[in-house]
Amino acid sequence: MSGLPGLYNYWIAVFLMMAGFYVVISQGNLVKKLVGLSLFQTSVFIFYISMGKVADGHAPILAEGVTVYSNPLPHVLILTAIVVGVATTAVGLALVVRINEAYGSVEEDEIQARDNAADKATGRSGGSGESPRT
Amino acid sequence: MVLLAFLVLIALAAIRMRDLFIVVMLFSVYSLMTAALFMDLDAVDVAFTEAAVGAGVTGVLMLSTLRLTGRWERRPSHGPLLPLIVVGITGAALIYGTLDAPLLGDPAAPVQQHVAPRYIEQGPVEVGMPNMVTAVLASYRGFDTFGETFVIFTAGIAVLLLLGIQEGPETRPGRTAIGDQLVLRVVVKMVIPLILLYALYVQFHGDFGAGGGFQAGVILATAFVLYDLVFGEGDARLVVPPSWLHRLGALGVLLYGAVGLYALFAGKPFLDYSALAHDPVHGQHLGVLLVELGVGITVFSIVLAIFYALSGRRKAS
Amino acid sequence: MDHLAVLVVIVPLMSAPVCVLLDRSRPAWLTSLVAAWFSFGAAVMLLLRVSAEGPLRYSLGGWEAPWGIEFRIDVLGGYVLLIVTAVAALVMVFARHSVEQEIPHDRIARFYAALLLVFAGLAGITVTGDAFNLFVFLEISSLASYAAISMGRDRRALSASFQYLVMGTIGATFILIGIGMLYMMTGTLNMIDLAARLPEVSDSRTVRAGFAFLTVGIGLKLALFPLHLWLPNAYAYAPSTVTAFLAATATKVAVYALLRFVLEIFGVEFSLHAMPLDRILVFLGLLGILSGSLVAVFQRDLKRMLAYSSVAQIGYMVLGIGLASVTGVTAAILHVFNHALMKGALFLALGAVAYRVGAVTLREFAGMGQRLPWTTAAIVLGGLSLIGVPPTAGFVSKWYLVLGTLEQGLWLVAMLVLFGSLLALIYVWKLVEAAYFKPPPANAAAVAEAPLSMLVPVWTLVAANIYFGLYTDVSVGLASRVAHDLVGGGG
Amino acid sequence: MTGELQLLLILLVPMLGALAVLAASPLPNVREGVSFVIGILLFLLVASLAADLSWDAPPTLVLAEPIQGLQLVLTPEPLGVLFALIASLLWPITTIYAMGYMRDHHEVNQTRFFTAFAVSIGSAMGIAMAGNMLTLFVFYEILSVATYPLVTHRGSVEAKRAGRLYLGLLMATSIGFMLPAMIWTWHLTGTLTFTPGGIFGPEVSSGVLSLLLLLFVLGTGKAALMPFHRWLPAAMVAPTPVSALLHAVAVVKAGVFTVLKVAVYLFGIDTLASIAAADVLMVLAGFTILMASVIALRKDNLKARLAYSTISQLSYIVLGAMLGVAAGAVGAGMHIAMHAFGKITLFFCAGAILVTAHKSRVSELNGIGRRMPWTMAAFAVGAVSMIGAPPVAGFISKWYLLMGSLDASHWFAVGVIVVSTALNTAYFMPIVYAAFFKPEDAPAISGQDDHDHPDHGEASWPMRGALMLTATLAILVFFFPGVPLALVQQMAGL
Repeated sequence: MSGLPGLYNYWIAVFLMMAGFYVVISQGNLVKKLVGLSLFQTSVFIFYISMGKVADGHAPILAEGVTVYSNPLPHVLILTAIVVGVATTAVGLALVVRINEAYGSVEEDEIQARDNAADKATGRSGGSGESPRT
Repeated sequence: MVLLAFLVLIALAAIRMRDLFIVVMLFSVYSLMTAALFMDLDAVDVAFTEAAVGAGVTGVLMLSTLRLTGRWERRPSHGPLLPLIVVGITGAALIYGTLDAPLLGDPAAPVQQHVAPRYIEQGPVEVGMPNMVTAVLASYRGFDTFGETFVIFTAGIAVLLLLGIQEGPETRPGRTAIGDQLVLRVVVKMVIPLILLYALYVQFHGDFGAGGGFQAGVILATAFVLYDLVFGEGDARLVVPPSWLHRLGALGVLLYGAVGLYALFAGKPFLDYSALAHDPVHGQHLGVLLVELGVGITVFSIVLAIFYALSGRRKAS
Repeated sequence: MDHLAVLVVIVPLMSAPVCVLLDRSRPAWLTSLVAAWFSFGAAVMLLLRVSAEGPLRYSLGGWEAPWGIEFRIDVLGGYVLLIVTAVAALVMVFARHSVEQEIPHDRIARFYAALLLVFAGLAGITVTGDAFNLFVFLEISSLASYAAISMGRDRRALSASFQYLVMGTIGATFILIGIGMLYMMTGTLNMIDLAARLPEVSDSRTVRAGFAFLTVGIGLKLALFPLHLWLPNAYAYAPSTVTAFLAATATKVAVYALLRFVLEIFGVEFSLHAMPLDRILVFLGLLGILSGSLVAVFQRDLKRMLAYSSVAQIGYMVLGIGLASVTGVTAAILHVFNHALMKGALFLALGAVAYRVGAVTLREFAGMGQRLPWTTAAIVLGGLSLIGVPPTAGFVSKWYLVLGTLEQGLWLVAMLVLFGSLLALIYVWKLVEAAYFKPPPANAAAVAEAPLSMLVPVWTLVAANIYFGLYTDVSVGLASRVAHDLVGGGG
Repeated sequence: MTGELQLLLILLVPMLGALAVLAASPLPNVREGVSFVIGILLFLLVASLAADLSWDAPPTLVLAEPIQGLQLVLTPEPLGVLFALIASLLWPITTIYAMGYMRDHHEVNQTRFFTAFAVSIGSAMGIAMAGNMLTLFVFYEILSVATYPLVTHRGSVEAKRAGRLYLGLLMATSIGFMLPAMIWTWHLTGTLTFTPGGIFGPEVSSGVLSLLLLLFVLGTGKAALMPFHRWLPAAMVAPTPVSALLHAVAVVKAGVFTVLKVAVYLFGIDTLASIAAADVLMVLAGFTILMASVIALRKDNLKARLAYSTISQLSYIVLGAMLGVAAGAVGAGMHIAMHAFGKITLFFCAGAILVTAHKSRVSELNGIGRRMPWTMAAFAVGAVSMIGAPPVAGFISKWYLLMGSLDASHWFAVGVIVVSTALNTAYFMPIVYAAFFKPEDAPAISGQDDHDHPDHGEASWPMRGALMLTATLAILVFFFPGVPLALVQQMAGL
């Protein structure tokens, strides 16, 4: 990879990020949204790790005869970020399971429709001028 | 190059697919390839973790959820125009931002200049371990890792708040998720001890090679997940009861914190491992070992607890 | 003494696993209470110290910055930390009865753990001096708050929490991208170091993009109009304690992050002059004020009403920052403080009503003046502060904000700010009329006044609203000091 | 007793009194006794403050500092002392009256009533003694909020609507106009302290001054200048003692007091003469005087007629303040005092008639003077005062106003005063005439009122005593105007 033109990695990472981001904001299925979110985050990791690469470097583990190491700091940051990512996904999935039990659906617009119907039934309409969407 | 192209293809396929099972599988492959990419970029620890977490844990958790929520996605009712605009603007901003970025691999980039050299040059001496990633992770930026452990712990608390802790009526010993397959059972039976051993190796070898508490915890949890999948719900729970897992997780973070507090009571800053022994480097070593253990315990128990919580839930009628 | 800097965060953070281990509701509550009050005490001492002796730096792990992570508490951080800890301390007093009623019994201990994690995460954000560490704390508090919000009894708490999770994670990822770009250009993550090294490279597209991503990411967490869509439902359906705590602290901490990054790390020169953020913030702030207030007027669910009002109040703060002057920033920081007092009081009081009556829509609120006289009176006083009637804290905020706009000759903005106040008068008064002019619903059971453990925190905050409307040495004094430090005398 | 302590007590006595009233809630006699005693005590305090005062070095009491460099401070000055004297004198009298009225009229929530009453007076004291505009504003807003439960006392739909209008207009004008004017002034001059001669230096352009003056005066919704007058007639749904309080003692007086304070102590009489907006406001005031009088003429409801009369009378004060000559300010200041005595008498009478005879319309009052001679005699005194004829209080202030208008050669103002005097006569004198000289109507058509009292006599003693007392005072100040006149002339620097 190291011989490639300088910004190529970043651009692909950007493209992947946006693919994930697109899934998050365009898809109505909550599970798919979470997949998108993970995709988005994973691509940000690529962006970070690319930053730490040094040409002709080696993995930052002390070894005989190696003088050029890649930067360990982005690696550490991304280890943390991976954990954050999986943690978020887990919480999101638990929420999806509960939403599915409460609404019988994991599609955003169906949930919205059921809330609105419930509002009408109880007359508890908040009368909100806007429809929340993610 | 090839890897990146594959990644793009997978991402595009994931957008198109309506079968969520395939989407999740694609995501796992995506993670695996990302891990390979990370190897290529010299980030072995990250690659290890991404493979274990992205391809393993995340995938399993997503599949467990799909079991409950259904496999097919409905076609979205609203058009893709607005999201495309948002994504377009964001992407353009990102590309714009990279235009002045240092080129990939440039050793003169600021990232390689300011802070990093000390980690590389002094790390092995000051902290006393060859794996600089572990040194930075557990010592220089040990507090981030402390926070990271809490993130995992928080996720566990969150999932258990949402789904509760199931044991008893919800568990059905003997029923397996995959079905009764003899070959699989035999193979798994042979593999599990190896996995457990490997987990221990990764746990305690993080100073020298890739690995550490986080990876070890995930691997250990994977062993139980595998057992659970193949030998049926219930059996695995007899080995490690769900109601103990979150407590174990709490103990893990407390172990980490206790190391920090010990330093505090010794009059040093929080998490200053040099307070643990007379010789500062020796103290560092001991400290890293202990906190990695704490991380491992927490990660293992929380990942497993989350898996139990998701997989033990009965499908809504 | 130095160690307080870390203990203020560590104690609530580590109390969370202790709560989980205890696994009983009463001991968990007690642990949370002690932890919160400890942090509050520590925050007071820290603020006294940093305001007398200057910023306090604490190297975690003994590694000096920028190699290690440091906590760095200055007056701005100490001030926001004080708000967070004070609210936490009061909310924990309030929580005991409310939580016992609203949360399933076997989950109370974990609920307190989540609450403590939200709290510790927010406190951590205010003290850390490391950009990435800030992200970690942000995630701790966010994840815990998703869980805490989802514990509301209405099923909409779940979808609201999910919505918040998605938008919050997008925000956090944007922040991560932003931090990454800054790191890319400077090679450091330490805030002071960043502030020192950024000017050299600030004329680059990468820094500009990083700035944009950080601002948008924080804007999402801040519920800055039009990124506020997650907030109303999250606040409306979360358990009472959670709403009160989050409303009084979470967005405040986001304002803190905005101030820290925009004004200190990037610097006024770059953020508000080289980049057009000042005008953008004024514009979005105004839109937030007007739209939030207008929508609030039409709400029947009182928690939703106040949630939309929060969107408006965030607009006031952002507007103040956008003015880019000492007075404007003073107003913003002051309003962070005062808004915590008023929204804390109001949401806690609503929680007390919910505790006695169940739901808090305008319909249930009819005749509340007779049914729960003390609680209702607290709501009225909190509402007056929200409107900005003197001598309440809200008035002082408005004063400085309008002064800030008039200093720059922004007449129209000043008038719109005051128009927002009048909209607040309308929605607060809807509530007052329901409470005092409508008879209680025919089937309403006789209820006793809320228990003392609820009334005391509510009235403490109400009293604070009046005290800080009269004696502002501390609130305005510190705010203007911080504003001078951030913007400089010239601005 | 030092002046500072006196000031503090003047503020604290009514406020603590409110608490005492609240505490004495179960014992109506004690509660009202407390109200009355506090009223007397307050008057004595204000009187002793006025007696001890030296204008060169007035005592100053700093209460708080909500804005850095800008304090809540009490400093007595002549006009404020006059306002405080009148309000504290009329309060105990109103309390006596209210005791009779509230009991005879079987009003509910009397504790809330007397508590809010005491807080209102406390706020009025704060307004009177305010040493700067911020202090005045703070107490002005407290007064708005504290009187809200009084206006909406009945709790009916109508009361709620009136309350909305009341608070909405007062808050909208004060937050929308007065507050920005104040903040702008603070920005321009760095002070809001009431200073004889004004605080604006020559560097502030007259255009800005014009705008500020408009904002300040229109922002004073309590002055009921058209088009912000609607709250006053709407607030008539409140019990009569409240109307008396609103019209004579605290609220509207606080409004015109604010206008006069702003004119004299923020702008300065001389500066005012050069501001274009003063003329605009004067025309507006003149329009309000005439318009309100015309409307009053057409109102059959007695209280509504009185309300429009008040609107018209208030604008005399605004008119006087805007003339930009010392005599005008004197007239305005005097009118604050003089109008109070007359108008409170009129309201007391209206309330007495309502409670005793259950009549609220002008057209029902034929011959009532024979059944209620004392009440209607007092009414006549009040009416003469409104018209501005001797030997009643109103004459004095109208005299000074006319002198001021002539001084300034403001023929418009002169004309307005003359025409309005005619109008006043036209809507008050027929009532007096009908009460005494027209034969009583046959008992009202049955079913119109549940409790028709064909055989009613005079009002009960507390009401009768109060209204006669105020009528007597209205006549007395005509003959002995020394104290108010001295105070007002001190203010105007004469």
